[in-house]
Amino acid sequence: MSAQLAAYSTSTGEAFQFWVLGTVAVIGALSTVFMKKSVHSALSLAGTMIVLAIFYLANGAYFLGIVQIVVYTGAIMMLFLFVVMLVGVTAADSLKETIKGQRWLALLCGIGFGVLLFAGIGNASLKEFNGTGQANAHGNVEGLAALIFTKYVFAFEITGALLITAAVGAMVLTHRERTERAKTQRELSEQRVREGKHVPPLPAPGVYARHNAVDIAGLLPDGTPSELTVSKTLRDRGQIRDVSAQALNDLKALEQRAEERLERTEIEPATFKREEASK
Amino acid sequence: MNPVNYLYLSALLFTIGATGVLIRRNAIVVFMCIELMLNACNLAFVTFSRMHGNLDGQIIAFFTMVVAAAEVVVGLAIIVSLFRTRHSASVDDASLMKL
Amino acid sequence: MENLIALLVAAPLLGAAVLLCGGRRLDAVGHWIGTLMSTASFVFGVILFADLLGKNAEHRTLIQHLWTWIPVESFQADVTFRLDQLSMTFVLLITGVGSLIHLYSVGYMEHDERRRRFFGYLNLFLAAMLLLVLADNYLLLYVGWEGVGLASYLLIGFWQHKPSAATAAKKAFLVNRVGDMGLSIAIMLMFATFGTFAFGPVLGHATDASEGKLTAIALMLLLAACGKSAQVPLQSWLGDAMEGPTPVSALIHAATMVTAGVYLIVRSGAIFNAAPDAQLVVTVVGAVTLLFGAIVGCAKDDIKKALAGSTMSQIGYMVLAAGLGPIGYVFAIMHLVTHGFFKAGLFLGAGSVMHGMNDEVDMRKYGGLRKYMPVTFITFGLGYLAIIGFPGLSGFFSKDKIIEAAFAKGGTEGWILGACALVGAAITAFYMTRVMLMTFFGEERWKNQPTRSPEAPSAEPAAEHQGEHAEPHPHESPKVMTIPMIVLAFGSVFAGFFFNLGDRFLHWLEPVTGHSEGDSPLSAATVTGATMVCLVIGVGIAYAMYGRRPVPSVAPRGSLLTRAARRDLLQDDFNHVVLVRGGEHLTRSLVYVDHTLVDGVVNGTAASVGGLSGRMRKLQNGFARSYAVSMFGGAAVLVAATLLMRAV
Amino acid sequence: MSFPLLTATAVLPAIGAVATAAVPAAQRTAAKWLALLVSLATLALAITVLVRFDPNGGRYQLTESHAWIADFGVRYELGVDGIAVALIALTALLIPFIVLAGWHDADPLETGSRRWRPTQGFFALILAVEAMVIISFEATDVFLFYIFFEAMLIPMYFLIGGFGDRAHEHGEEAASTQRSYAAVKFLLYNLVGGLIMLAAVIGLYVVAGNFSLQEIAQARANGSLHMATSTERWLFLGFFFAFAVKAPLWPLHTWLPNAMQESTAPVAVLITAVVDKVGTFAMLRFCLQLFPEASKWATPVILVLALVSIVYGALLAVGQRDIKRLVAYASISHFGFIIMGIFAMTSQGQSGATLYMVNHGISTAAWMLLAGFLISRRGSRLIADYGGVQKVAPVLAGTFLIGTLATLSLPGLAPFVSEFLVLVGTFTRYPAIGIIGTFGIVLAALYALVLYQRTMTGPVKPEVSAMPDLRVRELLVVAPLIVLLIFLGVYPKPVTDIVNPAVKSTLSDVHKTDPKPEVEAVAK
Repeated sequence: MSAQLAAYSTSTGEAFQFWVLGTVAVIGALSTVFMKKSVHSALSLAGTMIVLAIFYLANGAYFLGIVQIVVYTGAIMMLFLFVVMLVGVTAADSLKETIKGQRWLALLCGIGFGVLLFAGIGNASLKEFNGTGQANAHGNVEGLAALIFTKYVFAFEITGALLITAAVGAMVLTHRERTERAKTQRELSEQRVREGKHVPPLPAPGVYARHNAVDIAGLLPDGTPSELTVSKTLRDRGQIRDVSAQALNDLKALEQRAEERLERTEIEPATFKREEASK
Repeated sequence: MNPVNYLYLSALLFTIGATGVLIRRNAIVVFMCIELMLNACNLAFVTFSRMHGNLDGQIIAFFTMVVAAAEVVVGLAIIVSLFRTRHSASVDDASLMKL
Repeated sequence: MENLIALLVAAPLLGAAVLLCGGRRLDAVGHWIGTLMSTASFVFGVILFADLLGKNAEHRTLIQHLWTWIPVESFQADVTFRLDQLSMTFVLLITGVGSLIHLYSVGYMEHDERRRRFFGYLNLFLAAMLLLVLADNYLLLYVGWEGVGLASYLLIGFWQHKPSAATAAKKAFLVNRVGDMGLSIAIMLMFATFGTFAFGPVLGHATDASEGKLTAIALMLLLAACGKSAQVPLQSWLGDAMEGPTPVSALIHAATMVTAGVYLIVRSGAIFNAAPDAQLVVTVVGAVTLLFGAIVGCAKDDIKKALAGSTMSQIGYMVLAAGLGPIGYVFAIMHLVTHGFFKAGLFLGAGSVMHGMNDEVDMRKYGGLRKYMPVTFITFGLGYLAIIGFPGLSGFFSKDKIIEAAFAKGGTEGWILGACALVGAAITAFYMTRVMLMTFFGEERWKNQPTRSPEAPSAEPAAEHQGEHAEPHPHESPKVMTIPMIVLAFGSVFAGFFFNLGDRFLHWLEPVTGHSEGDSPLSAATVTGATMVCLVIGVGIAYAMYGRRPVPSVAPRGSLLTRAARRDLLQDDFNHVVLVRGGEHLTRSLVYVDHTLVDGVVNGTAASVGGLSGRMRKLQNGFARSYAVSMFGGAAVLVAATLLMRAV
Repeated sequence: MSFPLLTATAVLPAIGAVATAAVPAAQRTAAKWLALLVSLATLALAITVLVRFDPNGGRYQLTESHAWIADFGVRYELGVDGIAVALIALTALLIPFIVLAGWHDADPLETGSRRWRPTQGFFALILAVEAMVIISFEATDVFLFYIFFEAMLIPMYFLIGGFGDRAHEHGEEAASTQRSYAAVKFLLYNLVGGLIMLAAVIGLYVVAGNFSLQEIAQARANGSLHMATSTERWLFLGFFFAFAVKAPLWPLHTWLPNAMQESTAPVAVLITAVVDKVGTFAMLRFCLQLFPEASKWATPVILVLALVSIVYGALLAVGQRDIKRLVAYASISHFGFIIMGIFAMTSQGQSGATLYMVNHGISTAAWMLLAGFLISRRGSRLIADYGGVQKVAPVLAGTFLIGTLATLSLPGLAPFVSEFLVLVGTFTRYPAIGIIGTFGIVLAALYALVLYQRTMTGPVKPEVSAMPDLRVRELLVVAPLIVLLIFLGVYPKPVTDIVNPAVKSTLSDVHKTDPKPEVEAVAK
């Protein structure tokens, strides 16, 4: 290829890398948008970011590439994941649109905007192409540092201020001021006795059931599941697995066998009653 | 390969991110999409800096990252407090702007 | 001497003011104050009359300028009085008859707790009427013109608690207003034509104006006259006006106010002379009315309404005469004066009959009253003889002259008008005889039957102290009522003869109205003979119908004409259907239009704006994402715009 | 620089308004008396203006002129000609009667009603309106005039919306909703008019470079300021529209019936007798002087509209069931006459129109206030609820009859003079319109007498049988008005003498002269 062309193009390896990773990046982005569960979105976004980091490196922005991986993918995405966990990992929000016409409008705008951008880039005069060769002559980091502490020092200072403000702001937003003294355990128990409910600690989950997983409600003597036995968070998320029906059947089978063994006959009412209760 | 393709890629990612912002209700995902858009911009900056052969683009990208970090911190804090108050992270629930 | 003229008006005006503002403390003496004021005015009138007689004919015009009324550039209206022979005649008639009727009312209204106010209104009327005849310009005349309208409104509706009375009053005022419209337009025309509307210049230069303008003015004046003098087509109010107390009917709706139209035409003679077409219309109106009124008078059983019909017809005579121009002016006025006497007398007589009969007005419930109320009988009889034109009585002279003049008009219309006048005379004789017979002769139909007629309301003063359903016991009225009747009877007997003695009335008025003997195709004797024949025929028929056989106390169905005549020849029905109903529909629909259309347009605009903004409001659904969409779309548009900018 | 009489006349009621509003809520009566005294003092000032004014002197007298907003050439310019003097006198004369008539209208309602009626506010607002009306009569600076022409709306809005009849057939709720509807309607109509006028005012400034009426009028007269025909017409329309809304001209009239129906009688009088006069006055002063050619151009249309107002208003008055609405439509008919007189462009027409403003003010005040007294007694505005009042309350009925007669312009009462002048003035130039206009007097008789007959005569209705006659306060209100009606009907010369020169100069601005009579010789 001629030098002229070389000036405009990059190595084949990079091209290959671009096409492969670019596809990955796009897929990642798409799945970020279209995944039901936010955890998956977060993970695919992380993937995209890593790809981007590689592209930075390929474009000679070594420092940024590392920062991208460390700060973004490392810190920020983890922050995301924390929040996701806080809000609920498995909570899958439906992609069903509630606002009329919103989705179509969004797609229309998106596509239109994209087309416009492509058009813009297309007929932009991006003739000169001189790589970051001599810019990175004394090392990329040094170059950046030189710029940051000379040309962009004010912006740099301000971003520092911004970061501090952000940190403080985050604390202010999330911190909840305790208005009254925390109740001691004793007081709590006394209160329980006074109110006369749940004097004993809450029952453990899955006591009468076959399992003892946390998300399975324990069964009451009559076989109905007890909400109390499952932790509040799970209840809020509606992540209670109900096995009462199965448990009842097992129970019935058990009794059946027991009766057969003891040749009892007239216990229909009991069974009957139990079935009543199970309804 | 012409590095302009990087620009095309960033444009594509940006568009996807923007669309995501518009069609997702979960505030966290919306935030992710915003991050996506920012990253797309960064890619563009970096590419430009490569084209122009100086580091200003990278500086801008750097600042963008910083700002994005700050924004994420605050934003997530907001989401958390929202979730605390109304047990939901859906942006549509916060439709208090209605007349 | 001129300064007395103002007093003529001032006296009754003062009386009215005192009586109306005085309050109850004047109730005891109110009626006397009123009578005193009108008499005072009469006295002033006599003094001035003597003064005029002292002067020679051409100086018999007194002008009194009081103050400038409305000065706007060339529009100069002054309050100026003009007393000449014509207005003098009216002053004497008005104040004279007026005073008599005041006196009569003292007795007639004795039992009405609002008598003071009644006299206040009467005085107000006198003042307005005098203002009308004394005014020196048409605008001031217009004031008097509407003033008498107001007075008649108040007096017709005097018994306001009767809806019928209130309605009649309103009707009278409205119909008069239509006439007044004519007068005001006439004044405007005068101002546009002559630049003034004072008698002197206008009448003096009448001939300078184009005939078209003059005809227009004359016709407008005629319209006014029709309204005030109850001439066809504006006659419908007079019948209903009989709702008022009888003295009112006598003074206003017989003797004075209704003749104002004739005064107007005679006063504006110069204009009419210059507009022959208008004159023809005047004569036609007169002829039609005199027949119309006479026919109506034949059918009415209500004595007052019958007399009202006759009034119409008599005024028809006057208008006819006035329309004849210089030939007839004097006789119109003469008949006006004599008519003032005998018609007032007749009404007062009718009043006294009603007074004695529990305010029964239905003649079919009268009969044989002559021996119960002799004075009333005699005076009424004399009036009767006068009106039918019995030789030697005043009506004879005046009406005969008019008929002669009608023939003297010459040409075909002369014949037609004369014929109409003759027929009218015959019908007059008929209906007056009918009234006479039904009231005073025949068997006593009021015996053993309660008299309670719809026309006689409980609030008529007499009815308040008499049992409502008691059988009436007719009695002669008190002196205070009979004296005026006697005086008027004298007038109706001798006035005509006196006036005619050496044509003194003619010579008295000639300087003002001018006079010319038309060339009559018939000799005076022939006309008189013809009149006599008509008279005899009329009386004869009436006698045959009502004198010979008994009068049924309930009206028979009668012929079509009779029934039509009972309903004023359907004229009222016409008014009712066309004007009243139509008007109601018009106003109702207009109210609707105003609410729906005019207002609707505005409200519609408001509503549409509201609806639009409501629809826009839906865009603000509060969802951050939809705002974001619009923002993003905006961004896209911006990008597109920049690209396009760079493209071009 | 002599004593600024005109400013004082306008400022005094303004101060009075503030003072009245400042009276503590406890002393209601004190506030009333204060308002009454202030209005009387203003009347005294207005009379001094009347005396100091020399009819045969210069065009504008007692002038005051101070720089105000130098950048736009807006000046604080006051000055009065005969027309303005007459109207100022009328305003200052009517306000005391309005205050006196409304003496109890703003008293707090009997317990149980939730509406709070600030007495002080009521009287303060009335005085405020007076101040603004007077200054807009005095202003010779277009901008100054515009400001107060608009500001007037604010107190009027509160007067209409805040204070209604004590009793209402549909109860308190319906009353307040209808009231607010009427108030908003009033405000919107006049605001729209005012905004269009504002555009015209700005346009005028662009064309003329300043706001001074006298300078512009002079410049127009001596031709130094030339306007393109279309410009002049547009500006004229802008001004005229606002004035036509204010002095309701068909078809811009529909706000008036609602406003008058819902507000108390004194406020209704304030609307129709005082505030609306500003509209007709402004036509005479601004439209004609600033845009003579355009005025002449628009005359035919305006005359026709005025004619429609006359007949239409009268017919609708006949059709009304509500006393106050009837009066309102009657007023619309009367305003038709005024506008007709103004645009007939004859000295009779315009003098008559000015006189008409005064007389209509007085007569409507008398009629409407009496109607208000009647309504306050029976607690209903429906004509059908009355009957036979004449027997129960003769004085009330008698005075009401005089008011009625004045409304149908009976000769001998003031309105006749003006109405006839207007008709004659119109007739001499446009005979057909004059003749149709006279139909108005028949219709006027119809609606006026129908109202009188239905309410006052006939058998006594049981509801009115206990109706008390006029009280002393009410008699004090009505009697002077009636005396004035009779006096001005018999001797209007004092007013015409003041008005005529002003009208003459206005006509000379428009380059119009009275048409000559057909027969010259007669005019002595």
